[in-house]
Amino acid sequence: MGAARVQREDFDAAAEGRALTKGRYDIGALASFIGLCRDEGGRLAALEIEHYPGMAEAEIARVIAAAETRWPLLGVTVIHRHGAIKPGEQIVYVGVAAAHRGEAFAAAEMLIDYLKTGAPFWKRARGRDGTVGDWVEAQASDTAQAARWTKP
Amino acid sequence: MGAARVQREDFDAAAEGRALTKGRYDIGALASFIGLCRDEGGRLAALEIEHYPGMAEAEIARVIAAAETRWPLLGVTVIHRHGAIKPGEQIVYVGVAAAHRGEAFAAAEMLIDYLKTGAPFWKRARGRDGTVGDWVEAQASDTAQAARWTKP
Amino acid sequence: MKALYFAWVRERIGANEEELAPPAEVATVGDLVAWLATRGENYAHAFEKPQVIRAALDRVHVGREAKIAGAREIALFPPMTGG
Amino acid sequence: MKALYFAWVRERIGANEEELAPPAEVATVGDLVAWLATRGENYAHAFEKPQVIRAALDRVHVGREAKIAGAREIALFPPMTGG
Repeated sequence: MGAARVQREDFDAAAEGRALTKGRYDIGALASFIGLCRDEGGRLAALEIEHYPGMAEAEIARVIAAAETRWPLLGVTVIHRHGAIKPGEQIVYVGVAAAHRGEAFAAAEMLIDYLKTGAPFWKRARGRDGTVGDWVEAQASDTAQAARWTKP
Repeated sequence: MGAARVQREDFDAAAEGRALTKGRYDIGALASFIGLCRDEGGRLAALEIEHYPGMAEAEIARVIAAAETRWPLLGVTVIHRHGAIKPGEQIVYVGVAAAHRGEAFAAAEMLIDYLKTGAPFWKRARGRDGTVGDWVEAQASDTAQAARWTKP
Repeated sequence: MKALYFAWVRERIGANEEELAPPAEVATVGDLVAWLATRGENYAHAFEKPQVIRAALDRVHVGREAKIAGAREIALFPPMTGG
Repeated sequence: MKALYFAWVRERIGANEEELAPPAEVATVGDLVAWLATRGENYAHAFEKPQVIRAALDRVHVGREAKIAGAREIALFPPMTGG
């Protein structure tokens, strides 16, 4: 039911939220999350995001299905961008519609925690000084967050 | 720092989200929540929301300040409507910007939990059959949710 | 002092607000609610379950033991149901 | 079978993908990583810490004990850092 999209282009979070709720009278809660590119105190020129085409979409769709099994959700959209992303730009969108706020928030958090650790994306920083930085290392804290949801 | 608004008119959640992040390069996470009016299986014609003018804004501002003390937030906007609200319409908006997702989600949840139980608003259902329903009773589950944050 | 009533407290009393001049022995919010309940059938109905009534003094939530002396505005209302 | 490499695994090997024909005794993902590491300096560098390498068989995450027989596509990559 939910939509998983992986794309180079930016997205319109407002339009995604409207699409989740438009014409519906059973939705009481829409929890949304937008992940944005920080400039790391001015040092970062862009993030470069690599992904595994085909698997990235499939993995996101799989975890959306897991969330839909776990909570009574009325709509889910997840978008993850790849390519070069500048500071201030949007990277990821998670929108979850439900009758009540508890499941909307829980599912949105589970989805973003999972995107951080289980979806096949890799980030690298490109510095303002022209250097290509190391690949971002996985954060133990992200892995611990994702483990809250056991096997999604 | 955060903005608390109580108004009869609808709001543009997208514009609120953009206003929180526009021109900023230190924000990595924007967690948003929109509460919407459900039609309760077609029985509800409208919710009527009464509020305590002056205190409603002050209480929301107070709990925003409490959230800002508790977490390192980079922007908060809370909007609560009053008056007659039809099924499918927006009731409440909570937007929280932060460097990282953990505090953005936690603060957004704390704010909406608090709005349910501590801000001076009262809801009544107007039925499609013309009846004015009873005032909505406070849910023990909402009070328990708000208690998670101890004294906000 | 000015009293404000909301939701079904307002409806049962039949007024949004009024000026109150309680006797000197009415010291706390709890005392005031008990005193109001004696002022007629409508008040008795509004305050028939005093334990569910919530109060704010000068727009700040208070408990039933709060002293009302010095307050300019007291609001009495049912548990809140916003969000 | 087709092998795909991502992020610094891809960079160290110097290839996005290639066809592999491992010998019959290479049964698991762990075996394949160990076998690849013997194929030259670039592979040895990519797989110098085999415990951090993640794998997917036909686009499904698997552990190092997973059997590779029958898989059309294996991907090897560092821990993921999306979101």
